Amino acid sequence: MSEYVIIGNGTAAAGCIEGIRSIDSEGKITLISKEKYKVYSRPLISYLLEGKTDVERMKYRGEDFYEKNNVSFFPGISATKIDADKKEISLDNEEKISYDKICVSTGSSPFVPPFEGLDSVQKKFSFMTLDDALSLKEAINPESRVLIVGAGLIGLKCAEGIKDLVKEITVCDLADRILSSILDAECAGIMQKHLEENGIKFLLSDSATKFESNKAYMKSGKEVEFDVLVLAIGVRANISLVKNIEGEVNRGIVVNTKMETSVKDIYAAGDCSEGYDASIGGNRVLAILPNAYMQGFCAGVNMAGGEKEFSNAIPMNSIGFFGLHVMTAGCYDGECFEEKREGVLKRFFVKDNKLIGYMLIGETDRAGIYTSMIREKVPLDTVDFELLRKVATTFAFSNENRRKKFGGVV
Amino acid sequence: MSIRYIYPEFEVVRNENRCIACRVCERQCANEVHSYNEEKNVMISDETKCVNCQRCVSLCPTRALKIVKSDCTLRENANWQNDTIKEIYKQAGSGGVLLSSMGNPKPLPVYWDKILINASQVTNPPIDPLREPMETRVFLGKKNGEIERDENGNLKCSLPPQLELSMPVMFSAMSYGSISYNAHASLARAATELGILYNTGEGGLHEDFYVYGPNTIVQVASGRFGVHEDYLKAGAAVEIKMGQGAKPGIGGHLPGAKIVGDVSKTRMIPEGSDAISPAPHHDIYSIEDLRQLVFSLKEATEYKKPVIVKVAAVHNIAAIASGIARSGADIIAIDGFRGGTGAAPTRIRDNVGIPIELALASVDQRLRDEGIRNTVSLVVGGSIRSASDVIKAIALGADACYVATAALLALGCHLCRTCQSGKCNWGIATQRPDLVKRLNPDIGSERLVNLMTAWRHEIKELMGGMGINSIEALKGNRLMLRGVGLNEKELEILGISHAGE
Amino acid sequence: MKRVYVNEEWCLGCHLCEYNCAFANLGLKDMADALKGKKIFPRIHVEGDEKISYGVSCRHCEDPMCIKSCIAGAISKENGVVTIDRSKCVGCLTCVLVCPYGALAPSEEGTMQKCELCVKNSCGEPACVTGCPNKAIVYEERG
Amino acid sequence: MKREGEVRIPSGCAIAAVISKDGNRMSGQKIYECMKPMHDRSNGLGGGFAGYGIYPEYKDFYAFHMFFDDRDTRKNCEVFLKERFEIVKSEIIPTRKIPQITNEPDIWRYFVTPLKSMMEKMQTDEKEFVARSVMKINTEMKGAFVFSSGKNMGAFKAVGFSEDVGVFYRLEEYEGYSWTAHGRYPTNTPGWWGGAHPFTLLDYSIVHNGEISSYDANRRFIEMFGYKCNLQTDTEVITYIMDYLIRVKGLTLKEAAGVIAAPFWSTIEGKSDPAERERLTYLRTMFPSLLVTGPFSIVLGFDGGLMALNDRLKLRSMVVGEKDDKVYIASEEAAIRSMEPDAENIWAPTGGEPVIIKVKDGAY
Repeated sequence: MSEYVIIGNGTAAAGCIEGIRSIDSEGKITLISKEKYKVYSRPLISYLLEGKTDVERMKYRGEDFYEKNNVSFFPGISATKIDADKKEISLDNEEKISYDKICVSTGSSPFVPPFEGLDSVQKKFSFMTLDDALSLKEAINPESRVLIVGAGLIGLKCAEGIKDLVKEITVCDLADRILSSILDAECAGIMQKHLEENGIKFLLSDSATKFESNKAYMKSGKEVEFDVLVLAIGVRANISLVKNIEGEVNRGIVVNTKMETSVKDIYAAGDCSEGYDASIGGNRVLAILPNAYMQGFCAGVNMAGGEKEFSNAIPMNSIGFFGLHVMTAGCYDGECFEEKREGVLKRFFVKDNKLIGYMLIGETDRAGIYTSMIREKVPLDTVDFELLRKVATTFAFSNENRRKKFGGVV
Repeated sequence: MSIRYIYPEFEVVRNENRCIACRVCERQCANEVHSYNEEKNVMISDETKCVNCQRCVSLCPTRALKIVKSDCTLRENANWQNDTIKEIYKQAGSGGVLLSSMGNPKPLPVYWDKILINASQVTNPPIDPLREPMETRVFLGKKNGEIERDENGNLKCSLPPQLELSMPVMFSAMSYGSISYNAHASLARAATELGILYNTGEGGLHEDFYVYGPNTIVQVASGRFGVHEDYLKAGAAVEIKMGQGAKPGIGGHLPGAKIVGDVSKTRMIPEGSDAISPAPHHDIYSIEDLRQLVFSLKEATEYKKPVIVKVAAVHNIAAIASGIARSGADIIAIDGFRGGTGAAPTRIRDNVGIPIELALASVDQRLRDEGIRNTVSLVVGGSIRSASDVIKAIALGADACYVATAALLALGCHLCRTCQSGKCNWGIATQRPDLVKRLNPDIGSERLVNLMTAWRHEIKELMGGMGINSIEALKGNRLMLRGVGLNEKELEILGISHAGE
Repeated sequence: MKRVYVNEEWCLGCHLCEYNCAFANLGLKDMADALKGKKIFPRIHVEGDEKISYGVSCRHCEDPMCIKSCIAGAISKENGVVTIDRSKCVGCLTCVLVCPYGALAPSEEGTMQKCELCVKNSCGEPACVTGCPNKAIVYEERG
Repeated sequence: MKREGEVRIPSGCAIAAVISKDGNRMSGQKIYECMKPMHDRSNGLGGGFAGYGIYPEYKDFYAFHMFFDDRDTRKNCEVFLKERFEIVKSEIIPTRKIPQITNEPDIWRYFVTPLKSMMEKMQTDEKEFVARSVMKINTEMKGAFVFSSGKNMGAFKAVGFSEDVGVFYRLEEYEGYSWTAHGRYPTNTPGWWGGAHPFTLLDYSIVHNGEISSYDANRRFIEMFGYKCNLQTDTEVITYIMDYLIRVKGLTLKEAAGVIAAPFWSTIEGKSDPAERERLTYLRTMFPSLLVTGPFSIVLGFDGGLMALNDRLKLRSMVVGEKDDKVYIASEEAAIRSMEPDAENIWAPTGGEPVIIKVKDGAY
């Protein structure tokens, strides 16, 4: 009977459990979780603050998930070391457990640069975990002025989540636009305007250089007074377990399309890993939830002796703030086709007769049709691309293709 | 408005409390009666275009629609009735022949409704079709062969060509062109499933339907559209159409607009050209010419297939039928004056020909009087509306019935009688692809099978009541019929007694 | 596993399926009462033009992207039917981002909804199927 | 009230028959005695008998049994007969005056042979000539009725209960190798002597119990071939059908039975022998209008044999029994027991299954 150990308890871990169990219903699964909670949806923490969900409903899987899948769950414990020769894992409670296969799904941690005077700030938070969110919630009140450093997804989601709970929110970022890693300037501008209309203030191309208790000194010379500080500058993949035993790492733990690391019997999945990105044809960290699940599942299948490859991962995001949604996928080089209407901007990026990326704002209905075109590399001369740019419809596909899609005998 | 204006015949009544403005009526009306007023979020109607086909009524999901007869009337006049006056207006405006379709709607006598059927009481038992076999199988064809024996004295069992039907009903001729591909598909599939036959009409046989050949009657009419050797050999029987009940004495005219795509190919005429069937067959100017055509077709089909000669019921039908019986035809089909059509001049449809009941009775008796009734089978059509009509026809002497209007009704036809417009909202009498697809042959054939199955049940019930357990014992069994409200002459022609006698 | 399939050849583009769907999932007795003057939120959508049309609803994929992608773990497959636990859904639209058929859309309340083969209402057979006037939508097993 | 022939009268009945396979002649007493236990099946409005082998001394002559309303009718008819036939003997059929039988017409019999010259003139064979002549008298001569016209056989019938009719006709004085009997229960008729059974044509006689539902279909078909159904009775039409099928079309008895009581299509399709299947299909397809439906049990008497047949659903009772060289047929077993208390092998033939009994060749 195989012994599987999964380190980390996020979405990738859940995927891994389900992947293993799709092949092997017997093998022993041990789950090492630094957090004390059963698996929950990390991206929901902003919705929790917003009141759209609660701790109970945030659970990613049912209450009996571990029992049903026969998983030994070790909450509140971290793995400190892997001994690949002895096939042993050391835990922070001094125990050691043996393994046949490991899945490292340790996720990522907030990256906090060494700001001067940061120690002087009393109420400062990251926004990654349920605990982060719960303590932030404790710290704020309707009179709070909040400064969020970082106008990325985490920072802005945080802003949306606490908007109605505080008096004032300012978001600053060194970049010249919000969501700089995802959106181009024009889209970012539209979203920024929307956020501003909803009461969020921005200080862009600017960042704190120094903190003094409740005051931030900005690069531009501005000073921002705040009661609560949220640091959402960026994240770093948690790679040390593999790096320490000389496994190949880069910005994340390097894996192939079967989620194998360079170390035998050790797999990695989720935000800590650096896997194949079909949109660029090379490896990179794709820290998005769907990816984490699919990588985890793929790792699980392979760990249990199955055969599975996950080779069509692409970056994609659905981001909404205060009712305005942006969807993006793939990459943005190649020829750009644009559709623009009042409140709607769509950009499609085309290369070699294929759709390789898009960015939609204002109208995101049925965007999955575009996503699938990127993933399936559908040749554009087989579809009515002109129609597709206007509206996402399967009608743009050839009859034959459509028939296949809808069940053979359309 | 002007002198040309005629108030619409129908009114669209929309229950505003129920209308949810889903626009189904708008999408379904090829006549463009309904439209949507976006500003007010309401549906509006243009009644001048309504033909009362009831498509919108049937599809409205909230039962918000009904079509009623307009109550805008001219002053009542028993002689100059509304319709008569409006026809005058139309002709005064157009100078043209009035066209109409489907069967004669005039209140002329329907003899079926004045004939009643017998049932057994006491002296002989009714038979329960649920418990006992009840046979409806019919063979059509000549039955006058001599009994021959081989050298051992055994019967030589060779019969002239016969058509076997599981019940004495067939779908009568409707051409591909006058009705749609899907209507034909429905008829062909249903006929095959039922073990009966359908009839190509004179539009030829679409290549997709050759597989249904054993259940197909291929027609040869005066236009000879789509007739070629393979066509003749494809069917189970060949029918020579001399006339049609709805328009005796005239030919047919399918406008070029309907001769598109496969219709043109199947008819073997150029796209867009009018398909004109002459009034006579130009190779048949007398009975001896008919005999030649009958035998030409028998030659072409190697004497393996029965030849049917179809005529309209006209005044001297008995003599005509006798002539046909002696022409070598295996089956005579007689079409009464209430038979349907895709288009006919109104005056002809409504005034020419005679009722099928009288034609049948006199033909059957005439052939018996001449001792040749068994040399030919008799099929009658022209508004056979129900199982009891079938029973009455058989008892009067028919071997089988042709039905078409009833079949079309099963396919969705609501008898709006505007086939000639080509905009049939039910996908039947149209060639417009968006309308044709409204008739899914899966549904169409199922409904036809249902209808005929129901009729067969009813036929069996009625037969069982009479103590008859095989349809052949009903054929010509006029003692099973009584007339009500008929005069001596009518009873004499029908060969039946009055009820109570 | 029986699923809803659309036969393009027979779809009339009448959009009745959309109304039948919207009505079925409202749980009301009378359609006029239920839909009069309201915008409908059906779980099936008719696509196409004047000539060709067809309804699109959830295919209940073998390997559903929506389940894998749902950030809330709100989508699952029960007895072959992909269903949404709408109490867990936060309306992030990630499922819209990934569904290759465009079969998911927000409900009136903003949480996502999709065809669940009428298993949660009282229709028995899916309402789009029973209400289709031309058997263009069928509920059947296909290989 | 309309007389028989002007209106169709449905009726229920009793039938009985006996035959000696060895050709032994039996007195007619047994056959009328046997009708007594079936008294309730008749109502006194008709009874009759047919005996075969009863006129051995005139066996080469057609024996015409005739009813005449009066003397003038008879004289006229005799003129007609003499034009067509040589009459070798004419006499009143002897009867016994009994109170149960009244209102009798003049009852005569003629032993005749057709005039060759007339047959040649009409281009017919002998039997066809006789049949047409009988049809002509019965159709055209009011008040004259030929009720028996075969060779070496004769029918005897009257209005009354059959057992009384037997006494009336002194049947104990006749001896035949086979006898059939009939007691009638017409539902609505004043009763007419000619309407009683058996109905005969040439040497075919039929006794029948039933009311066939196919009557008018059969009648209108058979009338195409020169038959005239004057009496509008089932017996008459069945007799003509049998004559047509056997004499005119040349079918065997069994084949004829396969036409009038044709097996159901499902039965035909179930036959394992393909030749049998083909034969039955052929007969049904060729003569659909001669299928007889509705209840009937009939005994067909013919020269040298009997055939008993039920409708294919067996809607009327009929049993058969045997003893030594004799075969008995009756509506009820009681009648058979009356003729032969020790009858064996009593069985009820199934619907549509003909029971054909023939006297050994040369034994009559």
